[in-house]
Amino acid sequence: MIEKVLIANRGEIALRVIRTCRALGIKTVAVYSDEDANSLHVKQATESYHIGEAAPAKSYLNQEKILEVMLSSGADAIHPGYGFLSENDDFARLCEKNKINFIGPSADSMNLCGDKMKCKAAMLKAGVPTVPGSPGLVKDAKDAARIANDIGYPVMLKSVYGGGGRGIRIVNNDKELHGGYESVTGESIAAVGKSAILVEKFLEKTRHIEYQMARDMHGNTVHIFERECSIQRRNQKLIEQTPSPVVDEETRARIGQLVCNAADAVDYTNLGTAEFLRADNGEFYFIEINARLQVEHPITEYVSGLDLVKLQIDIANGEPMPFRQEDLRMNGYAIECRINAEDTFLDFAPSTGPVPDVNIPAGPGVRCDTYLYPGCTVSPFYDSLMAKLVTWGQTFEESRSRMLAALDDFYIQGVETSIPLYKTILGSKEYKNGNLSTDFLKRYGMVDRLAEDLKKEKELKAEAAVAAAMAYSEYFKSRVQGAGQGWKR
Amino acid sequence: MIEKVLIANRGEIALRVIRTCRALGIKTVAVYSDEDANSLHVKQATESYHIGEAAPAKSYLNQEKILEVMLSSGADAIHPGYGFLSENDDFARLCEKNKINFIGPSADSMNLCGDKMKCKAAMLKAGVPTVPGSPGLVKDAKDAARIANDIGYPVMLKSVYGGGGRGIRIVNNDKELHGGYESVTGESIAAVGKSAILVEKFLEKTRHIEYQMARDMHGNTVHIFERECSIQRRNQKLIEQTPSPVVDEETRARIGQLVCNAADAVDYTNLGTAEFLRADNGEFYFIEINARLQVEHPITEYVSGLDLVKLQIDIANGEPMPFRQEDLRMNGYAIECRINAEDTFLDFAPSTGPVPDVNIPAGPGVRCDTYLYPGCTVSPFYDSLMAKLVTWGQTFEESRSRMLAALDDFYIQGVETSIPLYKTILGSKEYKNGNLSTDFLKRYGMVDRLAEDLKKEKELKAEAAVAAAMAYSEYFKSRVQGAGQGWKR
Amino acid sequence: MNYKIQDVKKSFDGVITRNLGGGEFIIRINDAEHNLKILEMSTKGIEFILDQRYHRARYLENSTSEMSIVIDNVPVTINMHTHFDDIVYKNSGGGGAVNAQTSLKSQIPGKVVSVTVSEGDSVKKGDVVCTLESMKMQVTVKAHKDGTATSVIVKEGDTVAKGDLIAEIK
Amino acid sequence: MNYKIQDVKKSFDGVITRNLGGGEFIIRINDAEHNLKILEMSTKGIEFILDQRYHRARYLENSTSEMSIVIDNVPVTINMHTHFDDIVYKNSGGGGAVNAQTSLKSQIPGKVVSVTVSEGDSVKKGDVVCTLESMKMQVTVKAHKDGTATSVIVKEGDTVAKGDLIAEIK
Repeated sequence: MIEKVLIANRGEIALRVIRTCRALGIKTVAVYSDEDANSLHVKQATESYHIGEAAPAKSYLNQEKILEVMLSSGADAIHPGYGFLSENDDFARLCEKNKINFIGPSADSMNLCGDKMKCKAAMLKAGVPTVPGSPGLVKDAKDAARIANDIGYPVMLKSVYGGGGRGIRIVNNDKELHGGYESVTGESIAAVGKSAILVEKFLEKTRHIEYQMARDMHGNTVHIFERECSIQRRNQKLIEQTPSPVVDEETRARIGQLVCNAADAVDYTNLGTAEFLRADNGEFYFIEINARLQVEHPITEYVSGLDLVKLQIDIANGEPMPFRQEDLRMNGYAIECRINAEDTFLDFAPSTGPVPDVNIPAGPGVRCDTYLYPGCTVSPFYDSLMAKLVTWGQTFEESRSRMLAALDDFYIQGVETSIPLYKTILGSKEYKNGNLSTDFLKRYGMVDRLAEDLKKEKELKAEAAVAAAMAYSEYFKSRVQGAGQGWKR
Repeated sequence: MIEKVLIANRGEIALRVIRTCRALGIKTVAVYSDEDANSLHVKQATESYHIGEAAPAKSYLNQEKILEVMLSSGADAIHPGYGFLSENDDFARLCEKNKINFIGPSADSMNLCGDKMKCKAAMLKAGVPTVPGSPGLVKDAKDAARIANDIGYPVMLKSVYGGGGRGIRIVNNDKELHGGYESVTGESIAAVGKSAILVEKFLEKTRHIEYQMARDMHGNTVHIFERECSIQRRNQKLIEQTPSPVVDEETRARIGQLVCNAADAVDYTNLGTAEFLRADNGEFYFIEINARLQVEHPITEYVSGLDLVKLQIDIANGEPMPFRQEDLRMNGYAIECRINAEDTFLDFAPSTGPVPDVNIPAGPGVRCDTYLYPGCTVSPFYDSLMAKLVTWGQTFEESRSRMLAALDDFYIQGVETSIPLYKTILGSKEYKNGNLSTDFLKRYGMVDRLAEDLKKEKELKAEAAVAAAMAYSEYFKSRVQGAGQGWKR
Repeated sequence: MNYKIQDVKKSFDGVITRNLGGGEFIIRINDAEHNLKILEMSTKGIEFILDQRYHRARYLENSTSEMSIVIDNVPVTINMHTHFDDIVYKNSGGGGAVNAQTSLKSQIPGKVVSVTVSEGDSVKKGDVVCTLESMKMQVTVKAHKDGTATSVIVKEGDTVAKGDLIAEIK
Repeated sequence: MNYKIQDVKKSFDGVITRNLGGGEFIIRINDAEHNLKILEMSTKGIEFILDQRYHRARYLENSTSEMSIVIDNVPVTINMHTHFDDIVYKNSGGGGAVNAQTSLKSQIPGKVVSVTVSEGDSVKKGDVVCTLESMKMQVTVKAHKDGTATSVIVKEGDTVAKGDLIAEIK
């Protein structure tokens, strides 16, 4: 039985894991870099160990150091969160060697899932349809171009080591392919020190629909419904929802069965996600398995009533699945907005720095997983996800309107955020009608529409802005004159 | 259709109402006293109006002033929250006269519910059993004593204008009765300027079980399950949960039918609560109808999936009940802890003042309705409820363990709180086993057990306390020496 | 320095043995060494990691020999003395001085709604001295010892803060 | 004083007409009087109620004639001038000066992973000058105008803050 879990992560996901462990009476061990000494996960864990400098390679990716803390803290299990070492099969193997319960799939299964080529082959064998593309790795840009011409442009270049949308380029012709090939290679080497590239047909107006899957050590497999994650920028998810507006009961069950076959095919254990592209004609193509807990798992928790971190721990303890497929019922609708520190108008460039003040939304059907607190800092060393704002409703409309209200209520001082963009998206008729696709932002000119919305906002706030400016001058005048009274209640 | 709601209240309930209105696209008008200019409800409402001095009589109870704001702001409806004017039928009548949509029952129905005597008579007529006691008001202490001797001590003295546990005394003999009679009279006059007293048999080892009821303007009545609120101090609820461990499906439906009959009997409209005492032998006795939204409504929201404020607004708009009794299903278990600013060891005396820092719990199955933010102040002018911490779980055990974890996570700097007491209660085997009664605290010596728990806590924290003391001396030494370096990262 | 915590039997000898810089120290409590890493520090409070555990403390009142703090939500009173003090303290019969306290102070803020004791009245421990109203509740202030009310400070209608003097009982 | 807000057509004349004390003022904007009630105020920001609406603003940069603020999460640039300034401004052909700006500044913080332009190179608007890495992403800094890079300030491996100078393009 797991009694003490080391969480090899930071930010909101470290807090998320701590919360479930605390409720289960399981002790937690946090690790932190120089940059994170004042972070909430350090304060809320049972114990916290410093593991190195700010740069991930010197702390959160430092396998030896983390193993050392595992052993010295007496933790009996490790939760990798997402990102960092979560899908590193070398690390999973290191844990196995040291008899540490790694909360996730076996190193072998992870390796198979992570190797897009081998995984694709396994899927084809299991009867799970995949996207047309190179049968394996391409040798070089020339080889990639040959296949691209074979299956027809546009195609996607994907690093097999990528993940979460990094290490992917869409190219439309031979010229773009050569530049793209180099970028993907560069990003992959920068991220994991190596590179290997696949080519895949790029499908237009596709939806990203994924399934939560769970498989115990006794071979019991279930899917916990789908999530639609079509609202993306740079191939990274921004907004997710469940159920998908285009998945009916029949489709849910049919694709769900394929998902269970996929999990069986790679001998998966614990929780994972099977990602699909859904073409405009309704066909589903398997893309990959994310061999970890997903950022967007809370929407599944809302509609299933399950605590997915608890389920992970139960499975890691060797317990049989506590329910059967037919016991699961979807209850209501959930949406997640990833609140990123980024400037929409600077092509989503990161925005970092101190956050002197924050107001975090709450209320019925609202959940916000975040590392923010008044006085915290958004670090440039880690990714831009500051918070996950999740709402639930009995109807889609209720979850959507609650999200809009919660976005209004969310105040983050000091950094640019994706909140204004989400207000424009959630308020659009295209989103309301469920007219989603992975190119949603471009297709419907959302960034321009945001600019329009902000212009209107400026009109509305103009008089208040003038009042603020007037108060500022007057305040200084009064300070200079040594008066200053009457300025603070 | 309601388009702009004035909220004649403050604190967490004002925020609660604002949240639903915002999600529904309804404008909100906040009112505030001198004491509350910096409160969150002022900041989050569409518009906010100052209505007077800190003392409730000069602001939140000032009917004329609130009516004036209603008219000048153009609000078309009023939400009274709980407390203050929520059960004042004179105010409801004033609204009716001015064609303002009062979100609650009619003045007549409210008057009937508020008059414990008449209400009791109506219930007896409708076949709803009530507690034995005086058939009406008692004339004086002597009259009260006569009845008390008739039905047998212990008896309760209750002011008909009381509510929420104030204006109630339990007395065991003639001598206590005389002192108690004067206290109840005094408290009632202090609160509402008048007094009228009933005598009722005091039942031992009773549970407080209440039903959420809803009735539309077309006479459709439903109950939305029970809440058990047996954990009390001074007759005020501390911890509530649903379902009750002693209410099975058959009982739920049987008493639920009585509740619907009760609502019909007083021609109730909108949401209200029918309160019962459950004797140890399983008998239910009607006590009273609370003609308003209840503090503890969130636990019902969690298990029903309904937004009760939305339902209030729908009913006030004249819409028919959007569901039938048989459409309602209970999903899971919910618990609420009322986080009060009070010192358990000073007989629950209020604790007020600035709150420099707060950490508000969040996560799966956790909801916290609160007016707290870092830098706010807990005012001595209003009641001691700072926050409502609510947790949900698929099982009772899940909701309980989540509550314990969330209580651990809740940090309120600067005032004494009821959090430590709740940790002792939630962790006790009596609570875990559902062995509840309104004298739970005394019966199981919970305050002494808290003292024991705190002693153990002190042992655990001793070394850290010493370290903090050492750091303090050293810090001053270094400041005096003008060094001070190395003290802040 | 020697530290004694109310309700805790054990006493603690504490000394800072090394300043590692950057807010980090090695301290010794009784026979064990600990790593103390200070995250935030002011006269009002401290946040720190002791060995691998995070704590936050708020400093309330303190004199050279006594300190009230709230550590991780737990209120703690710490008595501090050098070993020399220790000897003096023991020899003066210290420790049982609470009953000698004459001042009756309000433990809550509130408005005085009635005063039941007059100057010169003799009172018994537990007798009601006055009644306060706060947060819509009436709370009584009771005599903390037997004696005579040599002075009654408050009168009806007064507003008192926490810690304000109500009466002197000798 | 006259106020002009970027992207807003209307311009605003603003004057404080009365100080009511306690942080309350009567102000006139164009022809309407408003009640301004200040809740909190510092050099960094303000919280206030204008008529019956709560707002909070953060003061970012400001000079005597221009001010950047974020009001209720909406970023706004305000140009301020007395009516006398107004005349001078118009007569000097002001308003189209942006293109004269030679400094290329970084709009994000990050680490310089490559520099593609050398001193003396001629560049076209949109050409990549250097690439920054921040939050695991690579972001390019592009020339804001056609011209010659008269100086390139950053080199590979440098860390730049938001607003730091990258190059001068003339």
